[in-house]
Amino acid sequence: MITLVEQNQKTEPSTAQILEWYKQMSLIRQFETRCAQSYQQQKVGGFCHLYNGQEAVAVGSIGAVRPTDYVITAYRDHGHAIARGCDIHPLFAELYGKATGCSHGKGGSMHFFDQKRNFFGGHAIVAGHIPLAVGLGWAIKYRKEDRVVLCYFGDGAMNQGSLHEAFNLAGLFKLPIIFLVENNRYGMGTHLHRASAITDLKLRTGDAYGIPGKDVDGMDCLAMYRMTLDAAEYCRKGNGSIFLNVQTYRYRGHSMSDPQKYRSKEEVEKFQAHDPIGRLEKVLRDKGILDDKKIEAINQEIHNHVEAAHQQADSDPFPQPDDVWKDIYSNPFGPYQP
Amino acid sequence: MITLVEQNQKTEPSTAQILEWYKQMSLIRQFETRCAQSYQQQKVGGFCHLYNGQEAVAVGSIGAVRPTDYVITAYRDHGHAIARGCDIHPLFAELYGKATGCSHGKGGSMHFFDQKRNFFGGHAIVAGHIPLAVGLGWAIKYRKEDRVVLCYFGDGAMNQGSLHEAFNLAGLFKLPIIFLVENNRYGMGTHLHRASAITDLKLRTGDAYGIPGKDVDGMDCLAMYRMTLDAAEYCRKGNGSIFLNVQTYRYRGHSMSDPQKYRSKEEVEKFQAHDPIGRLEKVLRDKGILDDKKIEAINQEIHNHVEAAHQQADSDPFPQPDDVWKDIYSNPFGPYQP
Amino acid sequence: MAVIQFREALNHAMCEEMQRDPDVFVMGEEVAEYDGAYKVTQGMLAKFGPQRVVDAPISEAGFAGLGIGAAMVGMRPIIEFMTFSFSLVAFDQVVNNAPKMRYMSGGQFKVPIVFRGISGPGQQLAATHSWTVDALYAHVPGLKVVIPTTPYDAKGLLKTAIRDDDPVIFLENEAMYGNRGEVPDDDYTIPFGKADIKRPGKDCTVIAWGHGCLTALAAADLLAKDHGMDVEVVDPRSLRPLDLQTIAESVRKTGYCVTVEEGYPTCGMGAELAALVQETCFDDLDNHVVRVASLDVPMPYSKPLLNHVVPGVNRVADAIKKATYFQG
Amino acid sequence: MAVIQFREALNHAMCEEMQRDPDVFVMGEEVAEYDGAYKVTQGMLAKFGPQRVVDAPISEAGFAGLGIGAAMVGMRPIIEFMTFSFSLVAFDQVVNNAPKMRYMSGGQFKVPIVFRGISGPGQQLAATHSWTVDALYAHVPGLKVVIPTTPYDAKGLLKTAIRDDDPVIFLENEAMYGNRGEVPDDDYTIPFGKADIKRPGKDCTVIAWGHGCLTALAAADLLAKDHGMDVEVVDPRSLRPLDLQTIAESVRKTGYCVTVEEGYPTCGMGAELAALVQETCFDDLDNHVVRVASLDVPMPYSKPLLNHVVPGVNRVADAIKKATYFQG
Ligand SMILES: Cc1ncc(C[n+]2csc(CCOP(=O)(O)OP(=O)(O)O)c2C)c(N)n1
Ligand SMILES: Cc1ncc(C[n+]2csc(CCOP(=O)(O)OP(=O)(O)O)c2C)c(N)n1
Ligand SMILES: [Mg+2]
Ligand SMILES: [Mg+2]
Repeated sequence: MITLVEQNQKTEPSTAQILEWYKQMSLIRQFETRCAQSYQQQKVGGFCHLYNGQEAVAVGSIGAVRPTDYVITAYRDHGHAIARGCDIHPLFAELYGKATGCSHGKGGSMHFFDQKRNFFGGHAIVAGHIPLAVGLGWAIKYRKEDRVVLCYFGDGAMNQGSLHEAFNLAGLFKLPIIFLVENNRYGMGTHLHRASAITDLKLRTGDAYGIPGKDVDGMDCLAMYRMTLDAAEYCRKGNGSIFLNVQTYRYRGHSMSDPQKYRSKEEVEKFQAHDPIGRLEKVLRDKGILDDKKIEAINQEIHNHVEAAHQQADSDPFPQPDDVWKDIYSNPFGPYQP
Repeated sequence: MITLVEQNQKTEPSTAQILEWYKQMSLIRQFETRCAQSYQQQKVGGFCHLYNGQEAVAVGSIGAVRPTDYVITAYRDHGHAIARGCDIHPLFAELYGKATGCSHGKGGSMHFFDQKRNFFGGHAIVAGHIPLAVGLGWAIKYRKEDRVVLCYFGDGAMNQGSLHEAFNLAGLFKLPIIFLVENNRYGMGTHLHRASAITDLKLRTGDAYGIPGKDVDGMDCLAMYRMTLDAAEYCRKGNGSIFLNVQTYRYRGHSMSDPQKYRSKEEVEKFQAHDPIGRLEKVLRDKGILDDKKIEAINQEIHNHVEAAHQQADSDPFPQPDDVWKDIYSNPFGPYQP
Repeated sequence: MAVIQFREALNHAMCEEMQRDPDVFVMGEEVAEYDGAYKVTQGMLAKFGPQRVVDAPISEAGFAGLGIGAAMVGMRPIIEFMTFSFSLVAFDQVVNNAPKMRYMSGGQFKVPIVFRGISGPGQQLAATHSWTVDALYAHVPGLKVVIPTTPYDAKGLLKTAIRDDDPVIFLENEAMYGNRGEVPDDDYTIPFGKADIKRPGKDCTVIAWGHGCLTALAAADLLAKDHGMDVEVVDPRSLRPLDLQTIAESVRKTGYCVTVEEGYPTCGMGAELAALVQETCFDDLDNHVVRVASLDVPMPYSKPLLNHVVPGVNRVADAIKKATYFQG
Repeated sequence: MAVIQFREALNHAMCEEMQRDPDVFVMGEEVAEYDGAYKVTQGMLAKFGPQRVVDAPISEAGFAGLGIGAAMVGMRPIIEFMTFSFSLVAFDQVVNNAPKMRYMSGGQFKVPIVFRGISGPGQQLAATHSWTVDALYAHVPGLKVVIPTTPYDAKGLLKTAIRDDDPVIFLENEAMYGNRGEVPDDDYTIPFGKADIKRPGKDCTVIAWGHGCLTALAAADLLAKDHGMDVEVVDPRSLRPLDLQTIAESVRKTGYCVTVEEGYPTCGMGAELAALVQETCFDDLDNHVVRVASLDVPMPYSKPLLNHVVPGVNRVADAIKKATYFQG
C-alpha cells in the first residue's frame, strides 16, 4: 500500500496567507449571497448551485498549488473560480449572460472558464469532466512538466462510469492528478448511503486503482491546505494520482429550486456550527490578527467589491444575436442552416 | 468484511455428474474445432471467438445452478450455450447464418440466445450486458423469486464504465448476482497489467461495492462447481451479489484473425499442461470410470454428434430476404423506408 | 372531463398503469423521495412504496440497462431520465441494447420499456444540457419515439407506451409541464402512428410536435389574425412510427409544407420530413419544404442568444410566409 | 506517384504529422503492440515509441475524454476507435465535451482532436457492431465529419484533420483498407468542405461518399455500359462542413439527384441532402430526390440478409433509373 509523504512542518502557511484565505472564503460567501439575490430577481438563468459551506475546500486546496497547475471542476464552480483568483466582475457578468462574462455569456453558472488562470471549467454533466482531467495529467506527463491537476467532483459523481474509466487510466499511467471528492453527503436529494453501495468513498480508490485515498476535513481550510500540499508533492514526485475524500457540507439547497425535504434543519445547523469561515476567523483572532472591528471592515470592503462588480455586470451589454455563430469553429463555415 | 459460506461436503458432485461435465467440456472443445474449420471454409462470418481452454469455467459454474436461474455472457459465448444445454444444431446453424439458427441467423457467433433455457445471450459490446444482468437480478428480487443470475465477462471488461455502474447498483440493491470475470489475462492482445491499474481483480469489488470477491481456478471444473454453488447459496440467502475472479486461459487467438504476437508458445503450453479436460479425465480415470477405450468411444460419439449437427446446419436454408423486417417490433409498421 | 396539468396527466397515466399491472415500476434519479426533479412522479412513492418507485444513483447507463434487463423477463420498467441530455451517457444501452435485443435474439426476447423525461432547449442550461433528442432516437430502428403536445395526448400516449411491448422513447418538455388541458376521466389510450390535426386549414401544412407544435399553433393564429391565412398544423405525435399518410394528405391539399423542430437542423427530423414529403408529394408541392429548427449552433446560455437560437412564433410565421410565397 | 493501400495512406499521414509535430500522439485499443486491430497503425510503435503510440484499456469514454483534455492544452491527439460502434459508449464525450468546449468557454479552449476508425456495416458483425455513424455525428454543431473515398483523399484529408484546430470525426471503412490508389510523394493536404466530382456526367447527380461512393461509381459504370447513361458522382468528402455549392451546381445541371449512404435511412445524411437539394434547387429538379440507404432495420448477421439490407450496385442503379424516369 502506498502511503502519503509525511506532513511537513515547513509547509505551515504564514499568517498573511491565512488572512488572505479568510478573505477569499468571505468573498465567496458574499458572492453567493448576491448570486442568490440576483437569481430571485431573475438576473440569473438556468441552474445555479451555490457553494456556501464548502468554501474551505476550494480555498485551502487551490491555496496549496501553483498558478501553473491545472484546475477543473463540476457545475458547482463559483468557489473554485474565485479561489483561483478570477475577477468576480466577469463571473457576475457570466451569470447575467453578458458579453463581458468569463465565457462570453455562452456558459452560465455551470461553465465558468478562465484559460489565463489555468481554470478549465465548470462542467455540467456529472463526472463528464473527470476524463478531461486525466487528459490534462496525460499532457503534463507527456511534456515532462512540473504541474499537477486538481480535479473536483461531488459524491454523486462517484457512481458514474466515466469516473471509473478515468481512475483506472490515471492509476495505470501514473498521472499527476489530485482527485477531490467534495463529499457533502448528498447528490441532489439523495444521501450518500442511498446512492453508493459503500459510504467510505476512499475505499473506491486505493486497492481498486492504485490511487491512495485520504480523508480530509473539508470544513477546515488549513487541513485542506496541508493535505493538498502533501498530495501535490506526491504527484510531482511521479508517484501517480491521489484521491482526497473531503468531508464537507452544503448549507443551501442543491440548486436554487430545492425545497430540501430530504434533510432536517438540525442537520444543517450541526454543520454550520463548524463553519469554515468561522473556524479560520477563530484562528486569526487567536493569533491577534482579527478583531470585531477588523472583521467588520473586511466584510464591508468585500461587500462594496461585490456590489460594484455586480452592478457593473448588471449594466454590461448582452452579446449580439450574431454572436451565437462565434467560437464554434476555428475557421467558421456557417451559418450552415436551411 | 463479508465472508462466503463454508464449503460443504454434501455438495460434492456424483461421479455420473462429473462424467457428464467431462462430456460437455469435450463437446465444447470439438464444437470449437469444427467451428474453426467452418470459419476457414468461410461458412462462418463476422468475428468468431473460441472458448478452447476455458471450458471448465462455463461447465463447472453452470453445473452448479438450476435451469430456472438466469445466465448471461459476452461474445465468447459458445461454451456457455452448450453448458446450458443448448442443442448444438441451432448453434451451428446460427454460425452459418441459417433460418434454423438459435437467433434465426440474426445474431451470429456473438449473439447466441435461448429463452427456453434462460440463456440471455451472447453480447458483443464489451461490458454492455452487465447492466442487463443487474436488471435480471432486480426482477428476481422484485418478484421474490428463488433464482440467481450468472453473469460472465472478460478481464478487459473490468475497465468499462458500465461495469462500475452495474456493480454499484448490484451492491446497493443487494441483488442475487454472481459476477464471474473469466480472467484469461488478455483483452485481445493487451495483457491485464497493461490495461488495469491493478491486477488482482477481486480488489475491484469487495470494499469498493460491498460485493465479496473470491479467486477460483478456472482450469478446474470441480473448483468452479464448488465455488459457484457456494456463491449461489450466498445469493439465494439474500446477501446480495458476489464476484468470482476466475483464473483461466484461452488457447487460441482472441478471434480467428489473431497472429498472437503478444504471447509466447511457451506461455500457452504452460497453461495447456493444466488442461481442464485433461484434469477431469484424470479424476475419472482415478475413479476407474474412464480408460483409453472409453475415452475414445466418448470422443467418437461426440465427433459423430458434432459432424451430424454441422452437416444438418450446413444444409439448412438461409432466411428469406424479407425476414430482415421480422422481429424488430411486436406490431410491425414497416417497411418505413424511402 | 377534468382540466389537469401536463405533469399530472403523466403522473395519472403512470399511477393507473401501475395499479393495473404489478410488473410496472418507475426508476430514475430523484423520482421517489424528492417527488421528481420536476414533480412528475409526485406522490408516487407514498402510493406505491420504494420497491416500485425507485431512486437511482447517478448511473444512467447502469439503470437504463437495469431496466432493459428487467424488461427481458417481462417487467415493464419506466425509466426516467431527469433530462434526455443525460441519456447520452447511457447512449449505448438506449440505442444498442433496448432496440436490438428482440432482433438479435430472433424474436425471443422483447424489451417492453419506457424511457421518459425532458427533451428540449430548457431554461438557459447551456450546450450540454439542452439536447433535443428527437432525431437521435428517431434514427434508430427498433425504438419508438413519442412526443405529446397536450395533457390529453400525454396521458393517452404514455399509457400506450407502458402497455407497448417495444422500447419507447417518450419525450416531454419542461416548459409544458404546467400547461393545462382537458383529460377524460375514463381509461383511454392513443395509438402510435396516428397523427392529430391540431388545427385544420387549407393554405399551408405545418408539421410540428411537442413544444414546437405550440409555437406553430401560435404562429398559425397570428397569420390568421394578421393576414387571414388558414394554416393546417399536423402533429405526428409519434415520430417513429410516423403517420406519413396523414401528412401527405395534408400536403396534397395545401400544396405547401413547413416543418418545425427545436433540435439541431442537420440530419434532424425536419430533414427526414422534408425528404419524405418531397418523395411522396413532389407533384403536389408548389414550393420546396421549408424547415424551421434551432440554429446550427451549440445552445448558448445567455437568454437573448438562446431566444435567437430556438425557433419562436415569428420565425415560424416567417417560414410559413416564405413557403407560401406570401407577399405581406 | 506511388500506388499504396488505403490503410498505408492513413498510416503515412499519421507518421508524417507525428514527425512534423511532437504534440501529435495516437491512442486507442491495440494500436501499439498489436499494430492495430486492422493494421492501420502498423509499425508506428516501433517508430515513435510507447509515449506517442499508446495502447488504451477498453475504456472508450475514458480515453476519448483523455484526448479531449489533452487537446485543451494544445496537444493534437488522434484517438482511434477500433470501430465507431464503440464510440457510442463514449457518446457524451464525443458530442458534448469535444464540440462544445470552445463554445462554452467563449472561445478560450480549442479542442484539436481527431477521432478516427471504422464506420459502416462491416463483415457480418450484427446489429450493435455495424453502425454507420455519419448522420449521428453530422447532426452535431462543433464537430467536423470527414469521410475519404480513395487513398489519395484518405492521406490528404487526414493530414488536414490532424492540423485542424477543431474536433474531427474521421470515418474509415474496413472493406476499403486494402484498396490501392495513387498518392503523391510530396506533402499535401485536402481542405474540408470541398466536394470532389469523382465522375463527371450530365444525366443525374449521385451524392455519395466513402464506401457508398464506390458503389455509386460502379452503378454509374453499369448504367453507362448497359444504357449509355452519363451519371455524375459527387463526393462531398466532408459532410460537415458540406460543399452545398458544388452539389447544387451539379443538380442544376442534371436535374436529377440520388443520395447513397450505408446508414439507417431515417434522419440520415441522405435526408439532410434531400432536404437541402430540394430547398436550393426546387425549380431545377425534374423529379424528387431519391434516397438510397440501408434498409430501416437493425443489421442482421446472416450474409444474404446483410446483403439485402446494405445498398449494392443494383439498388443504386435502380434508384438512378427511378430518379431519371428511365424506362429500360
Ligand atoms: C450525467 C448526469 N446525470 C444527472 C445530472 C443531474 N444532476 C446535476 S447535479 C446532480 C447531483 C450531483 O451530486 P454531487 O455529485 O454529490 O454534487 P453536489 O451537487 O453535491 O456538489 C445531478 C443528479 C447531470 N448533471 N448529469
Ligand atoms: C465497448 C467495446 N470496445 C471494444 C470492443 C472490441 N473488443 C471485442 S473483444 C475485446 C477484448 C475483450 O477482452 P476480455 O474482456 O478480456 O474478453 P476475452 O476476449 O478475453 O474473453 C475488444 C477490445 C468491443 N466489442 N466493445
Ligand atoms: Mg454531493
Ligand atoms: Mg480476457
